[in-house]
Amino acid sequence: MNFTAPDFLPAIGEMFTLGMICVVMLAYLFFDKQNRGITYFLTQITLLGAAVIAISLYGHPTEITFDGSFILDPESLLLKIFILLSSVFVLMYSRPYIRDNEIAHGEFYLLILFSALGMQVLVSAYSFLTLYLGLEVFSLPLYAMIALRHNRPVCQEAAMKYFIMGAIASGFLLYGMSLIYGACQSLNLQEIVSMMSLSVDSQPMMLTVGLVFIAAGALFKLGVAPFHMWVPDVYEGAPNAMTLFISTAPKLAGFALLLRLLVEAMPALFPQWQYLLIAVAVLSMAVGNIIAIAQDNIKRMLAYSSIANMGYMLLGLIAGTPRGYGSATFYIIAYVIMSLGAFGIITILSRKGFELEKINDFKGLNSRNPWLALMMLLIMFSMAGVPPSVGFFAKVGVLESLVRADIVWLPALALVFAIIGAYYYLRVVKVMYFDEPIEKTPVILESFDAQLAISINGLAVFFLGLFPTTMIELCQKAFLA
Amino acid sequence: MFTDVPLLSLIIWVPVIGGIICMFAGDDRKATRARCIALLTAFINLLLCVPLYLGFDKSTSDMQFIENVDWIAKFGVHYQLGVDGISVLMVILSTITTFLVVIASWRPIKKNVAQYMAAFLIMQGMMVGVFESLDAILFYVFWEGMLIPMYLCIGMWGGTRRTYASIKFFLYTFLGSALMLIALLYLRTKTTDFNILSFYTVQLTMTEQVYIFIAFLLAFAVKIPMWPVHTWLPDAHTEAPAGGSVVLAALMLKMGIYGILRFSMPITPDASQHLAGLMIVLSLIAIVYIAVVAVGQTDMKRLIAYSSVAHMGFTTLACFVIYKIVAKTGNLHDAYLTLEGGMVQMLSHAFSTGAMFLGVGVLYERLHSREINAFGGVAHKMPLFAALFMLFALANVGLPGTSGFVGEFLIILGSFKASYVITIFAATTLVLSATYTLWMYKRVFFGKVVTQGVEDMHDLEMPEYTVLFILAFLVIFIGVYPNALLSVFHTSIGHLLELSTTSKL
Amino acid sequence: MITLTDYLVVGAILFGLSLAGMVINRKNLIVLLMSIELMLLAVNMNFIAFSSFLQDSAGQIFVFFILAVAAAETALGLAILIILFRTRQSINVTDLDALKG
Amino acid sequence: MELLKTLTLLIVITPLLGATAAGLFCRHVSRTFAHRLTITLMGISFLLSVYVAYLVIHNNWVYDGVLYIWGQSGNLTLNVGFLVDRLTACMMVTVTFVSFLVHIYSIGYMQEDGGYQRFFAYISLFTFFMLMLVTGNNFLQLFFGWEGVGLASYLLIGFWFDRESANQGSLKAFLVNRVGDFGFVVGIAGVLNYFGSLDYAAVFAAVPNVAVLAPNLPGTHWSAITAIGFFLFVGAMAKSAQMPLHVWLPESMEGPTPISALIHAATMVTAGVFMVARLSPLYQYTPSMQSFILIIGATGALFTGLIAIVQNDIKRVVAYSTLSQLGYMMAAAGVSAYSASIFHLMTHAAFKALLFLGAGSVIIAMHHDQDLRHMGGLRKYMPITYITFLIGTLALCAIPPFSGFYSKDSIIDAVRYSQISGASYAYVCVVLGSFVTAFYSFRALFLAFHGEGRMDDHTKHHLKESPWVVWLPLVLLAIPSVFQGYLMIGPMLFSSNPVLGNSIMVLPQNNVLALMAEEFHGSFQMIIRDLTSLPLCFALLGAFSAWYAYMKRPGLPALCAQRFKLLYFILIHKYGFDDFNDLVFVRGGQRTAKLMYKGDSTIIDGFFVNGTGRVIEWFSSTSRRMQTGYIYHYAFVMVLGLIVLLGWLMF
Amino acid sequence: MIIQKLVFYVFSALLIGSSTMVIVSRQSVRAAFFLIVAFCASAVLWMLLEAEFLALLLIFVYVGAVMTLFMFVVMMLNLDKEAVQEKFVRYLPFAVVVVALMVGVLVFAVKPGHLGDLSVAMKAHHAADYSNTKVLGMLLYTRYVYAFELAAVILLIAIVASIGLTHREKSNNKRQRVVAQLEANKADRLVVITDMGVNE
Repeated sequence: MNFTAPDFLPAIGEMFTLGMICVVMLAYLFFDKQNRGITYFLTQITLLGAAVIAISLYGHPTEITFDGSFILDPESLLLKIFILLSSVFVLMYSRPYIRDNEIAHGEFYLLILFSALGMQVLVSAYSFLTLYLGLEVFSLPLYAMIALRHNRPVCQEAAMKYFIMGAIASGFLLYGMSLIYGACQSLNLQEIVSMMSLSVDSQPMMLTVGLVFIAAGALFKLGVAPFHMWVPDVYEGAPNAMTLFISTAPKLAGFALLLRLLVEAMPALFPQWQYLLIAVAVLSMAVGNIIAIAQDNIKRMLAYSSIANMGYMLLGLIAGTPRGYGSATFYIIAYVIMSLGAFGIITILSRKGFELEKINDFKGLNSRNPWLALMMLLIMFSMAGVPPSVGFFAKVGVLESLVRADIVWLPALALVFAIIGAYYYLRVVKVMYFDEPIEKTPVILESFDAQLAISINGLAVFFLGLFPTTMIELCQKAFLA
Repeated sequence: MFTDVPLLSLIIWVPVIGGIICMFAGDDRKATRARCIALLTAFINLLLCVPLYLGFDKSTSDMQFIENVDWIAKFGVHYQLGVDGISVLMVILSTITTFLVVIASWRPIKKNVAQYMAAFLIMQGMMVGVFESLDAILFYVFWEGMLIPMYLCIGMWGGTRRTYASIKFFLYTFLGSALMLIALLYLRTKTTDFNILSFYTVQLTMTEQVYIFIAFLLAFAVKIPMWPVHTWLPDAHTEAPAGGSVVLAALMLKMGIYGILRFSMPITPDASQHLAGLMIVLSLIAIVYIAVVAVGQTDMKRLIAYSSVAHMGFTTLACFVIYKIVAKTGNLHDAYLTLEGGMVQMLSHAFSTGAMFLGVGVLYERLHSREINAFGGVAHKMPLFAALFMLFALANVGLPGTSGFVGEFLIILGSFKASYVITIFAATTLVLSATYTLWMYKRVFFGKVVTQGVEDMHDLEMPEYTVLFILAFLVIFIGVYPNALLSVFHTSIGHLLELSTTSKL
Repeated sequence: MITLTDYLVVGAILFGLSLAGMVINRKNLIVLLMSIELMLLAVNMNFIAFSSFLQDSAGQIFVFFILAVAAAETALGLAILIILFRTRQSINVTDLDALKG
Repeated sequence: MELLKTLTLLIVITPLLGATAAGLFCRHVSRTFAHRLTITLMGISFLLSVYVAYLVIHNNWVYDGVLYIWGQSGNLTLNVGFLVDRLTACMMVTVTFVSFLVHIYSIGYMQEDGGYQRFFAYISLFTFFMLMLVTGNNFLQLFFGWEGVGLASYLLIGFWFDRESANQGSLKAFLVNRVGDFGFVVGIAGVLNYFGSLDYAAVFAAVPNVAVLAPNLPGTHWSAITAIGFFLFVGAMAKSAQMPLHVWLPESMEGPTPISALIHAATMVTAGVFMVARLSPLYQYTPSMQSFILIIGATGALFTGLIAIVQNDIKRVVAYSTLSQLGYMMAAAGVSAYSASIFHLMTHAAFKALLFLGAGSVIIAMHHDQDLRHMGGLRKYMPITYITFLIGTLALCAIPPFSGFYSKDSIIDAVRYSQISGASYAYVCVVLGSFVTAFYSFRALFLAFHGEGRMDDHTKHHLKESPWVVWLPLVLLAIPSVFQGYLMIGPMLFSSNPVLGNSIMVLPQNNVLALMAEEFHGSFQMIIRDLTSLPLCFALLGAFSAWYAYMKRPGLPALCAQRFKLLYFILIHKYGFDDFNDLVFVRGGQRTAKLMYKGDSTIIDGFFVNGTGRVIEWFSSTSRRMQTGYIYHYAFVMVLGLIVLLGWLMF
Repeated sequence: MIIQKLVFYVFSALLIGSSTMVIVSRQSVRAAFFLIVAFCASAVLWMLLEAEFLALLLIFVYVGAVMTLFMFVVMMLNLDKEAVQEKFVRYLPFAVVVVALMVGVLVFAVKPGHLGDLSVAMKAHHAADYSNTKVLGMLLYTRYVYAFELAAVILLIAIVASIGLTHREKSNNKRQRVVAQLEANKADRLVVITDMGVNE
């Protein structure tokens, strides 16, 4: 057994996070009684610190360590940065919510940290094993987090559903992995790539079945139809702050999972998974956009919207070119920014004893707080893909890469669905701007950091639409190598 | 003299920034402040058009005042602006219209004034952007971006069915432009960037051209709007506030025609040629059928909206009849007449219909009704207004000496070269437009004063007649001396004709 | 002779059964959790079979981790089950339908 | 020549100035100022017109030049310019003269009206448009004036806009005129297409060539020139109230009487005649159109005259008489006797304006009651009006030596001499027409001025002669009505250098006037010669019949109405044109519009547009039920999805 | 060889049979017991595959700990009182279809023809002194140390989450409080509401 110690530097972010988790845990246990803020600040420091580490590692040459189970590449760093930053925003938005609704805040912060750790692990994972473990590390806290609010029965229901469906999806993923492992004799992505090109002719059935199972497991995390059934229920049932979290960073992680498993591990099976993704993407866009129309619960509506958006994101992967992958990355990041803002507003508008849920709860927001309404407006139009917003360029990116790959019918179909989708986004704007408010009192945000966060968030949607170059370049560069 | 100033950018961004400032001017207690900011911005913008017009060289068809900056290098998207004879007038038209709308909205809008003004100023910037863009994606951004303020404008300050109308408006136009995006992306794969001018040189097969043409057409036909995708317009026009209707009629519809001129015809000349017959038929349906529909209206704004559709039928007719003419005579010179007529029709329609919408707005503000039956004998109470409205009605009717005449006349004259049948159908507008316009005028303005509401009406106030007088001047000026317009776009139209009739196969 | 296929077929049947368990189970959440265990068992069966036939211990390592994760998952699942029961006094699967549409 | 241009410009512009000043500032200028200004400007215009006429006719000047470039497109240039030749000069004098007098007359007639300044603005504006019409050197300007006078007419008919009937009438006038303009504009398009220009000179130069080539309108057997001629003539039919587009003219009597005189008798309605004359170089090359014009004209001359017999409104009688006289003019134009046509136009302008203004004077006296049945015996109260009206009537009836005799007799003669197809039918019509003319004219005269007064006592008590501003124009108009014909027939028709000279063009084979000239030996001899002619006999017979029926045996008309019920019914319903229009175009049109709107809103909008929305919504609310909330269903969907995907990819 | 075959078939049958019983049993306790049987049977099969360590682990961890946890929860919550499976026959066709399709597809995928060079018997058996445990141990602490740490984290999460979820003050429970109900009287319950404020 010849063993050389691995290079720990690439994993420094994960190690920092884990270490800080212990600190936060201890601080929560011992100091929280005196100073309730300390856990929060330590959590934020952790996330920001990890983000800083990720940023400072950016530009580091691609490195694979831990015996091939960990990779440090621009793609993973990019996703890590956005995972951590979006988690920071999530915490900023949800702090008042957690306080008002008497949720065990220490546990909440800890679970978020665990989840963030899991996501970091996942995006850097380079073998089936670490991918699976990363997936579980980031998923388990999510299940728990949803059930964390005791005084709302639907929370437990949502948690249970999410948990069971998640477990089934893990089962699919694992089963698929087992088949691929059997065919390629390795868990390591690097080796799988080379082995698969050899075995693709001799064991096509096993590979195909493995591919479908793995894809199903990964698509589940993204909430792509037909593995989307959990999404609306969980979004609706989870407390707003948790929905906010579930709808943002985990999408990035799920995207990384899909990217690693399909794009990086199985280029040899591209024709198969292209077909597969076309099917699920079309289905997602259809299901998401059409069912969303009938919703009157805004969280549920946004859940369907996320299903649809994931469909659009997949279009970038379907193109099967580095350009397409870059566009998909841009899309998913853009989506996370928009989703962060949308659920952020929902979260900060929820008060003690009042869970903002119905679209009609937004009635007349413009006259109660024009700034918030404006931010929501920007986000909604961005989701609908109306320029100049980041959502527009995200769509243009994926569609462009598809057209370049000589698939023209799919973008056209996608846009038809986008128009159907625009309807329900418009409804939100309509409610905010055209309807008279039920309560006339102005909405005043007490929390400064929530206000700051939403302003940055909303304006980011707008300015990334005006100046998307940097972001696009970053995303594209991740796939140039 | 002005070459070092980014004039085109200024005309786009001054109103946008002004609009943003306006948005933060405060709530309705500080409405006057918002109004003043808006007026000032609109005025500065109008002033900016002076050097634009003076510096514009009419003798060349090249793009002028070009600005070109990398925007999204990865996609080959540039921030590229420029104007030729066709767009420079549209730019000026936009600024004038917005200026007038700001004045006209001075009194009637009392709710959310700051946001209203902001919406219009931002919309103005976007529309100018549409006319100035030389980059397809930039064009698309402006094209779609202006939907947002318009949507809000209809929905927030509109009539009773504003929600329905605004959503219908948005979805309809959004649907139309979706496929255009695909077409643009497809064209991009054939060239190195999104420059519209470089699209002109792309070689395309007939099949490609037809697909691209249809994709473009859907976008533009909805905006124009052509029969049978016109049904959003009556609703949107009817429910929008007066200012919104004006901008819709004066500018947004023009964007569709502009698109056809800028994209469809030069990029897909053979498909245009191929489908010209269909387009002509659709245009004639709009001219005849929609005009008949307009006769049966009981709502003034709806009536004017239908009349808009009918009038815009002329512009589309003008665009596509050239193919028949060139096919028949083999001579580009004969095609000038209709196309230039179409251009004049676009501009004059902006003034006359815009003015009519403002007029209805004036009436609405006094009686809070748009029903023709609610009025009667208004001329007794508002003689000045009645006189001005008569002028605009006549322009709508296409009386010689008013702007409405020029375009229709040139198109009717020119279309004979293609086929006298087209001429005969097109000329029915003389009868039909007179029927619905003057019948409405008669029922609203003439007769005895029927209700107390009319009895209490008072004649025009300062902002109102300022706007209407300016429009009246423009209507008559264009009617008497259309060469002022024709000479501006003459060269560019020539270039366009050449591009649009040169086969790409 | 017992071939790889035999083991894989056993795994496949187990997997199918666990899925069937989830589909037909309408009353008892806890049996649902057990079905998940069955599913993981099927996966493990596959991994170990491959591992043995490939002469590669990575598969067994994977199984080791799957077992660990499954244990943690079960603990979490049961915890959620308990609080669910506390608020609803029921673990009837059919009762979990407050969220729908 | 520049002098002509300047003068013409001044002639045209002065009324516009007056109109603008009186119109724009109508609430800021006094009534006196308004009429003084407009009348002064009008007077200037008139005097200059006379001067121009002198220059043109005496010095043989012709001006054809460009004022400014209206528009340039391709290799086509559309100009605004003047063509001042003899025809134009004649028209200008006629127009400005009548207009000037009507302006003066209106001071009295409109005295008590609230819209006094507006009225003057309108009539000045009308004059401007009319002058533009006659001075233009191209079709564009012709059309400009053409529509402009239509507008002014519309405004003036609807001058009393609180009267429903006035509004109705004005709208009808405008719309019917628009139907004509529809044809006119198509015709202009044809002109441009086949002749390549809109300038008269260029077009006329090109006509013979095109006539030689004789292209057909694609898909038809019409030669291009005939088609163009037809479409242009449709415009003339509406403007000059030829059947069947005449329906607007009687209703236009809802406007103030001066307007009826100015627009609907003297000037605007003759625009069609002017146009045909102006376009003589074109019509000469299309014999079928000549016949068509002749038949339309002659038919109108007889049949509209018949309607006048049963009318009771004094103005309507005069209006129908106008229709009839326009028919004569058109018929003359049809037989290429353009000079006769224009001659009659000019005499008619004077005596018909006189009749209208006389009727107006009566109406003033009658306190705006226009019904002949309420009048009678007015002779005693308003002698000046009576005498002038009588002169007008005699002129109208072509009784020598009044002006109408010369012009109308020339027309009838011309028709007689003509060889073109339809000429014999036309001759019958025009000759019978002279009987009818005399009958209704004298009927009106007798009913209004003779016999017992049938008005109520109040009116009777207040009957008096109109003020001088009213009767002065009558007198001024009576003078030409008496002498014009006598003096002008020679120079107009039969001189070696006729007044109209080369501004009209007649092909030798069509030149009926040349045939007539052989028999013409002076104005007076013409009276002698024609004393026994058929038309004059018919006219006298008509006058006698009128006397017999309305003075001698007043019960006779009613009896006739009883006996000839069908005829009476047809006449009183004006051959059913109005009813037909009302049924088909007005109500039918409205119904069609409603129906089409319904189609538009239910089929296109309702079914396709909103239907799509509803389908999606239905889809949405149906498919959301798939999300049942049950875990086992969710699992089932996942598994099913997996199996389907597996199946799809594997097989 | 024959013995191995016999063992394989017997225990496979047992495994499948007891698994079936797990999903169809009416009572949680019985299901749990059948699950234990299934675990044991598969442990035997794993032994056949020479994965001794994992087989033992399965027994120790699963049967010993996890299943105990299950039983404990079942007992604690007294679940079996009501949780009786009924009418599951109605849904059986579903299950049969699902199983049939799934198994069909999977079996088709792994049928010998599709396995390539793997479709032979186990290549060679390990030597007698081969320690499965040792090999795995070596690997765990060297090549898979990263994964091993992650497994630790997962367990930590399970601890934190379980405690966070289940540990709380009683007062938040929404349960029937019989005493309080009985003690209630009209004066306590009936409040004259003047303001219609809903939220507070």
